[in-house]
Amino acid sequence: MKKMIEGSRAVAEAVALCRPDVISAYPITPQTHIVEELSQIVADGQLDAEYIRVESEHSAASACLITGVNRALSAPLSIWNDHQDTMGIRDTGWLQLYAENNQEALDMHIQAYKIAEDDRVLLPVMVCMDGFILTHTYESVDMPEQEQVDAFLPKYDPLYRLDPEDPYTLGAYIGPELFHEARYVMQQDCLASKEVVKEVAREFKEAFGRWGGDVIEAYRCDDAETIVIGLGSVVGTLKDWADARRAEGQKVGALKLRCFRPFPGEELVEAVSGAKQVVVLEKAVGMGAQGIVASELRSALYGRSTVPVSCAIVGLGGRDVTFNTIDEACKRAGAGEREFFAGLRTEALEEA
Amino acid sequence: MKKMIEGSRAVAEAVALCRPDVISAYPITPQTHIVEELSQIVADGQLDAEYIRVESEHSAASACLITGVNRALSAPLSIWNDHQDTMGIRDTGWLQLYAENNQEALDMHIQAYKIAEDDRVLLPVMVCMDGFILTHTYESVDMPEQEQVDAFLPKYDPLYRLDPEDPYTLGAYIGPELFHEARYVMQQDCLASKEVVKEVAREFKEAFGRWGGDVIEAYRCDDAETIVIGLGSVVGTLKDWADARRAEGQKVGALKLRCFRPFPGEELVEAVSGAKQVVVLEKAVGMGAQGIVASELRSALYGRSTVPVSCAIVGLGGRDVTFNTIDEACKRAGAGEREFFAGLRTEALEEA
Amino acid sequence: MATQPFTYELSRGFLPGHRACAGCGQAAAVRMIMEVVGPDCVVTNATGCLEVFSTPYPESAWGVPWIHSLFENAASVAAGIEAALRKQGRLETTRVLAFGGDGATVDIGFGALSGMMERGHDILYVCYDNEAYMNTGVQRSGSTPFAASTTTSPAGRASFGEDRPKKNLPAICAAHGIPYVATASVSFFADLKRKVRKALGIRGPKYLQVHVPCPPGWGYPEKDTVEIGKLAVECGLFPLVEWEDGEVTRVRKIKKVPVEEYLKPQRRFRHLFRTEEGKAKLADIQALADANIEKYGLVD
Amino acid sequence: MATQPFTYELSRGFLPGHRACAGCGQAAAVRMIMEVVGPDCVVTNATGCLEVFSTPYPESAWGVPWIHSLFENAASVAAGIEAALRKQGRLETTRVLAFGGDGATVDIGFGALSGMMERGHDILYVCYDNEAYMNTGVQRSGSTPFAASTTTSPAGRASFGEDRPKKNLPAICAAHGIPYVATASVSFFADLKRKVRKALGIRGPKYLQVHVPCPPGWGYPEKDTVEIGKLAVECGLFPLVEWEDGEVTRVRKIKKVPVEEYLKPQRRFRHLFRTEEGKAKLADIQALADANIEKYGLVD
Amino acid sequence: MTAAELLAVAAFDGGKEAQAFPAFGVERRGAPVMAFCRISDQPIRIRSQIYQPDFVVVQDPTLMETVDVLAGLKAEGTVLINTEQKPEEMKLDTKAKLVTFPATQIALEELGRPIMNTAILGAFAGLSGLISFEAIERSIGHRFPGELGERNVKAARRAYELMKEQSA
Amino acid sequence: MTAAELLAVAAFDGGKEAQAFPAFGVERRGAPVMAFCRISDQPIRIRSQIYQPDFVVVQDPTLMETVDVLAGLKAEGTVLINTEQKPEEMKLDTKAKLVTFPATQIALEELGRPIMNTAILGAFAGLSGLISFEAIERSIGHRFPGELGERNVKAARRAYELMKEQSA
Amino acid sequence: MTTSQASARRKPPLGIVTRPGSSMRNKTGPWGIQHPVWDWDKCVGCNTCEVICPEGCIRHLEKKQYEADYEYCKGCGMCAAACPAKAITMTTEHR
Amino acid sequence: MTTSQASARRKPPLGIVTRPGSSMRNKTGPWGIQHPVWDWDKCVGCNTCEVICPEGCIRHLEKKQYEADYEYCKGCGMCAAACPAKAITMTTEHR
Ligand SMILES: Cc1ncc(C[n+]2csc(CCOP(=O)(O)OP(=O)(O)O)c2C)c(N)n1
Ligand SMILES: Cc1ncc(C[n+]2csc(CCOP(=O)(O)OP(=O)(O)O)c2C)c(N)n1
Ligand code: SF4
Ligand code: SF4
Ligand code: SF4
Ligand code: SF4
Ligand code: SF4
Ligand code: SF4
Ligand SMILES: [Mg+2]
Ligand SMILES: [Mg+2]
Repeated sequence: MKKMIEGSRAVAEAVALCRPDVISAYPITPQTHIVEELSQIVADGQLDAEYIRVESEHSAASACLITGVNRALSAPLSIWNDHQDTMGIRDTGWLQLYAENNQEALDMHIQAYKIAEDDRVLLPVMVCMDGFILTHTYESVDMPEQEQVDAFLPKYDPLYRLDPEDPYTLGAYIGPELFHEARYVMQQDCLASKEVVKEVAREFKEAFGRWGGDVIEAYRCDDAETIVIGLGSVVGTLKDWADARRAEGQKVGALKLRCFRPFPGEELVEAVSGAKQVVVLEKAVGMGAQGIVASELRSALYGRSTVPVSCAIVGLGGRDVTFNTIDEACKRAGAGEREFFAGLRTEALEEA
Repeated sequence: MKKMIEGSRAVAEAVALCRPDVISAYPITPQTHIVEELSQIVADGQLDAEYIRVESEHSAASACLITGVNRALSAPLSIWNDHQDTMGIRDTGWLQLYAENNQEALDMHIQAYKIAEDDRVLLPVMVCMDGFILTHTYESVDMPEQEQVDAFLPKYDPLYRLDPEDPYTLGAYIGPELFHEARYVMQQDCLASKEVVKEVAREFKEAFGRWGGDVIEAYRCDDAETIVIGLGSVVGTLKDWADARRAEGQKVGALKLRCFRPFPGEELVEAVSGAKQVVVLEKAVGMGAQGIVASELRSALYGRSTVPVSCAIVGLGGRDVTFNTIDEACKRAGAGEREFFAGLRTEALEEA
Repeated sequence: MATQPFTYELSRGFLPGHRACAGCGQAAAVRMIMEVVGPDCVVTNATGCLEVFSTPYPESAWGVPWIHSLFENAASVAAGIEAALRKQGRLETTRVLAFGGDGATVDIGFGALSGMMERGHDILYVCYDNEAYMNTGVQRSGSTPFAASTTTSPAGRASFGEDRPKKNLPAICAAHGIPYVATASVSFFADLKRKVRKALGIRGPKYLQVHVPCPPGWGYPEKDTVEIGKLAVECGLFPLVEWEDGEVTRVRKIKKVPVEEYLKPQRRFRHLFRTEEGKAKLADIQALADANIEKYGLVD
Repeated sequence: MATQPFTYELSRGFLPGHRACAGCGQAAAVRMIMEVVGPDCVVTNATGCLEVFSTPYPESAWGVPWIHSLFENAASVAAGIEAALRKQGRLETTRVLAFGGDGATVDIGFGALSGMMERGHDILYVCYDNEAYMNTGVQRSGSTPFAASTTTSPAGRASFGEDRPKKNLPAICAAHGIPYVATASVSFFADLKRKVRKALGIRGPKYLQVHVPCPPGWGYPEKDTVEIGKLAVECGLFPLVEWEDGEVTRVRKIKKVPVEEYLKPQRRFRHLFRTEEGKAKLADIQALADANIEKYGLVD
Repeated sequence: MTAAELLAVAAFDGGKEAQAFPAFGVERRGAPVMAFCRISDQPIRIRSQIYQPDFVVVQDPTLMETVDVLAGLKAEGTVLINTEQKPEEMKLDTKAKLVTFPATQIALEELGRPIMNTAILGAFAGLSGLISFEAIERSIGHRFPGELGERNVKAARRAYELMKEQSA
Repeated sequence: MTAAELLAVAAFDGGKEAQAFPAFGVERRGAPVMAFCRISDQPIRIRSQIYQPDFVVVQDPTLMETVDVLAGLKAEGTVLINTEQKPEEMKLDTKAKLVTFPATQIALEELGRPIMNTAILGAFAGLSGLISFEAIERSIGHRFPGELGERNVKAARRAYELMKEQSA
Repeated sequence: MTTSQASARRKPPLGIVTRPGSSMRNKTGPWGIQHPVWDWDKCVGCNTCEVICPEGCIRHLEKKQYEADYEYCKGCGMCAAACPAKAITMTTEHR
Repeated sequence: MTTSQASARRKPPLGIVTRPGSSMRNKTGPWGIQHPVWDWDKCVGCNTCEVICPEGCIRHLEKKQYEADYEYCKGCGMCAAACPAKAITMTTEHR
């Protein structure tokens, strides 16, 4: 059913549709609305779940699925959106999906349960959803029916559980004789989960009729000379921008990196190799280093393509990303700048 | 004075020579010996410092210099060495130096104080020292005299302090109107600190006569066809390996990445561009992604060089890195493998 | 009426222009405390309303050295500063204070606070207790009172609000055996100031929990902050107690007004007055107040 | 003597082949506890000796479902499991236990434990107290006794060892008002087992702190574990006490042996017997024991 | 924000796509707050703030001393100000259409409290013709159940009719 | 580990470079422990474990049932075993030189406790000729001050002389 | 070191270090709808209003004479509500 | 689900999941130098030895008859030290 609701509420309802048994919650702006909505859903008796209000997020972070509502990291303290938080944990073995809009955030949660619970994966999944920009925005979403979700997500039957009838030991510690191998296996699983992400996206399309790409989504990229890559909510703006600039005769395309972990290197190489310029819009900084996504992309392209790749850091700590920002990024990339911040308030820098 | 002592003790004595006022300590294997030695030094009245035995490392981690004794991260639990821990915080704005041996670990601590306290830097520095491999090894080090250290490190006069006479507010929070700019400035500072790292290395050489490279150190790389890059203690083995293979007529070189943050992209491009093959030995995994150091290197080389770069993941969770491991890495790199684990116990994988 | 322009010295510690809501009990309490403390101090502050309303870059309401690091570690940061001042021989005169909200203190930062108390640092830790996470939008904390509706313990068809009693952190701190623990209220300001003065005269860890009503979070008109705070004390739900070395040494006697008088004006308790179940909870709340009255001897 | 081969059922909970040091008090205590608990339980375990000696991959000494996640969060993991079992309607029969060392419990994990108690989960938390971080090599914890020499509070020319008294975590837990708190000792095993049984019969959070001597960490011959544990209790330094709903309800009376008898056989206190300053500290330690005796009425 | 949200709901109810979001600025009480609303016949993808609005609503005219509320307003746009003054009295330098109405007064009279969201909503509907009053009514009813809703609808209707008159 | 450490200190004292480190394996008590020592005239850079030792010292011969202590030992190498048995009785299949000596017995007699580090050190010095006994003496004295040191030196000397005889 | 010395070295890193009392540039007076006015004749000099004002913007002129700084007064009305002598009235005259 | 069902799906990820009681493959008997032997005539059947053994490797055969499993006994001597009847002696005979 289509309705006009706040992004946080949409996600909370989607999570409720997935019938979790236990919800552990700790507020942190801007994710707060989601746990608040969930607690209201439970308080109203609409979901029968144990809702634990833990004493710190250190205690909350033991779930197999988390909504990573993206926000900037200190210092300085900021509660507004960028991707520094989730980018900072990109090595950990969590799968990371970035939502373009509230509909996708909602759909991704349902998909994420299916991915994480797949025997082939057994890795946690994080749905990254831009704080404020998505969570606090009212827009229309198509909310699935409970029966549809139930059919898509049969009751979870974990491979290993803490069951007195079958008492496994979980989380042993391991010496140098096997650790290297254990990480190798985990890396293989993580890389292989890309296929599961794609598969679940296809199944979701069949069941619900919606499609936002599997690991990437190319928009007007086919004959594009400049391809601009983004993650999360900026992609909506990017698509409109591409339409606008195409209308002016510029051959540009937008590329959504929907799944950042595992990193879809092959797919990206294929998608951008034909272009003349690639611009990656990044909402995080690798301090003292190159752009995080851009360097992974260049690395994937290395020896396979020579299309120039520039990294434009944009939208940190809630800085709005506008058509101007994107134009600036493309212009500077075209002039050969590899790594730069776009959308800087230069006058503020001079003052300081 | 040269003496034969354990790595941890060497570092503890070096820290004591830097006359810290406050030491906050929390044990975690394999870093423990250092804080133990320091507490003994204080208990014996050899250093007049406040030694705080905090209740958790969350409370300990507020220093401007930390010794990152590298150890593997869960899961599975392992206390042995690799670089997953420090690599995982590479975006945060800490400078990272990796020590090849105990002498260098000791020297780096002294340098690190000078770097961190430089007005141009004002960023925290982390000396990364391989757990067990260095910390638990007895070898000879040349311990500087107190007067030498005092001369090298004049009493710290911080730019901003918490002083009732001059009451600044530190750690304000910041809105979208300036956050982007604040991060930009921090990134500029972080990138610029590379020069300070070099400068301090030179000054150290003048004062103490020792040199381990500034941001990188190339060993027998001049005419090398294959250059193998490593960080930390593996570099010692690499150098011996290079000598051995050179003796057999192979044109190989070893390259130490002494400073990983800021990332010395230009220096690396220059150092490896002439080779026919680059192999990066990495002790960390970017789960679901490419090698962490290798992808940054490829990104730096992108569009500037075409030398093939392979990433060999080695030595996770304390797995020994031997000449065999390095030979395997070079062989597979030569055969065109880009990303792989070397030194795997394949028989163990089959069993599992 | 041509008067002199107003002047504000930094030495007040806490200056106007901060962005607290009008009628904020917390802002009033901090002002009172800083007046007693004076300029020779260093303040650490956990994340929460106080930090946010007093230090939005590039503004700071603080006239004394002030540092914020995280939501959870005000006590640890204070401990580091205390150690540095001790090493510098300045601890005799310079006081170290830590401020944290109830969420920062009772929940996420309690490990750090407990460690600080255990190690015996010479710090006055002040918890301003507005009984929920206000800065993030009124979520429950361990200090939220029984049956209060918050955004994470909302009243609803299957819920009467918070289902756990308020965590008694002062008693828990007292059980650490530290030299001084006290509760205070912004509405009893002479008492509050006396306690701050007393705490500053004692070496070692001191813990002060100040009850600070919050108009938007509790749902009452902003002018009534003082009145609401008084009722909390006078009904027995927030007893004013002092502990020294783990033992209760002084309590403030109360009038024993019925808890309804305190609860009724507040939106967070509104649901209790609307259903039969709610009324039963009112009796439970009265029982909690009675238990305090009994335990601490609040009524002669 | 041709006897039947030994057999070990998983339902014992804790099986041989673990890698604890010979004479480990902790291993003995866990065995005793698991025997009372029986097979229908889920165990969470903080990092520490117990976790390391019982689960080096691919070996596990546990016969019941067991999970480890971090050093600091055994209580939180247990809380999640308890909530899941509650949702599944299995909490009536299946017991949830959390094990943590003194470091895990008294220091780094206390925030999580405090939160778990505050929320009222139906969990038995067992702290095995060997009075230091043993797994990492005998560093001090908040539970390390006054004047003990550890690797981070070493005796030395400018130090007589640990300079803070042992943190009284049982009393702090009791101040949370939870239904049951007790101290026990591996050396008083009938008493220990009774307390476990009692705790299992109570719904809500229970906290049990078991004193477990550690031969290498304390420095005494491994055969003497039981004897050393007895002396700790009998001298008054580790009183055996039970609290219900925050009030002391039972204590074990002691013989009141002089503290020297307990301290002398242990290397960690050796320095006290060597200098005049040390001897003064012995008097301080006796005063700590006397304070316990007084406070809990350990002697008739 | 509530006005923007109600507007989006009403627009959606009237068959349009809509998007409403607050300005992600410092949001402590007392500080000026901005909120945005886009209404379109097409799905809305763009996420940036609105720099060239068709319509600006000023809830607190005292802000106009410190904030340039007209920045970017299209020449053919409209600015609606809550004030008892006449447009002429406002002395604004703009080509855009200037409309004033006493939202605070309406709110105080109908709701007894100075909460102007629904009056503003009604005014916007009357002025712009973009949404029907029925949609407004439903969106208010959804958000404020019972008697409170009715009073809010009344406030909205007064404003709606006032604007209809003015623009007629 | 203590033996390897003392050995490194003694070698360094005797003007050589040395490196000593434990095997980074599971290190709970009771489990077998390995330690390594490299001695050289040059600075030592390599960090891997030693797979082809010149010299193997077996402190607890019961381990030989489960661990292949001779793996990698060079053909011209030496293995020194703490046992009261004769080399011939050990039935080991190796080309290397096999030496046995009763370290436990010496330790029990000299120190009253089965701590064999210093005896082993003495034996190694006597057998290998790589380090002088004076260096050993100083390294022991440094590590164990006072009477305990003296007794350890005595244990080392007994082992040293025993080996000198044997290799003479 | 004094502020000026520090700035001779390097400016505070953007966003991290703030000068004391700089909040005073933020005039919160306009937040209020109503502001307090005093009837000094009624005042009994208990000092309550000055102590409890969350803004700290009430000052004591002389015996039983108090006044607010309308540049900062947010108009919360706490002073008026708490005055035992009902000497304070909230009005819109300082809006 | 039982162990066998689980393994029909996927093997435990290496290094994470361990089977219960698998420590028993680790025979800790050789750790000890001395091991206990019982003099059943002296035993008073107090059961102390069985309860306190950290390995849990002492069993009760019948009235006042106890014995240790030397495959696991680490020879700590706690049983012998704690026996009130001095019925247990530590010897090297089971080394
Ligand atoms: C580590 C961390 N977790 C969560 C948050 C989000 N957060 C900021 S303030 C706050 C609540 C503060 O509550 P309290 O301490 O009671 O202070 P108050 O706002 O009520 O004054 C929370 C949850 C954060 N800043 N940091
Ligand atoms: C987060 C974290 N910090 C530190 C450590 C290192 N560490 C492992 S066990 C341990 C000490 C455990 O002490 P305690 O809880 O007393 O248990 P014990 O070993 O004494 O049985 C420490 C510090 C860790 N594993 N994880
Ligand atoms: S929300 Fe409450 S505590 Fe926070 S500033 Fe406003 S009144 Fe004060
Ligand atoms: S160190 Fe102590 S607690 Fe740890 S296993 Fe050994 S005896 Fe047990
Ligand atoms: S109305 Fe409030 S802010 Fe204004 S003077 Fe009175 S107490 Fe202070
Ligand atoms: S509160 Fe009233 S009586 Fe007291 S000083 Fe202020 S104006 Fe005077
Ligand atoms: S010696 Fe120790 S391990 Fe062996 S049976 Fe006795 S108590 Fe158990
Ligand atoms: S401890 Fe001694 S007396 Fe008691 S059961 Fe064992 S052998 Fe018998
Ligand atoms: Mg609060
Ligand atoms: Mg311990």
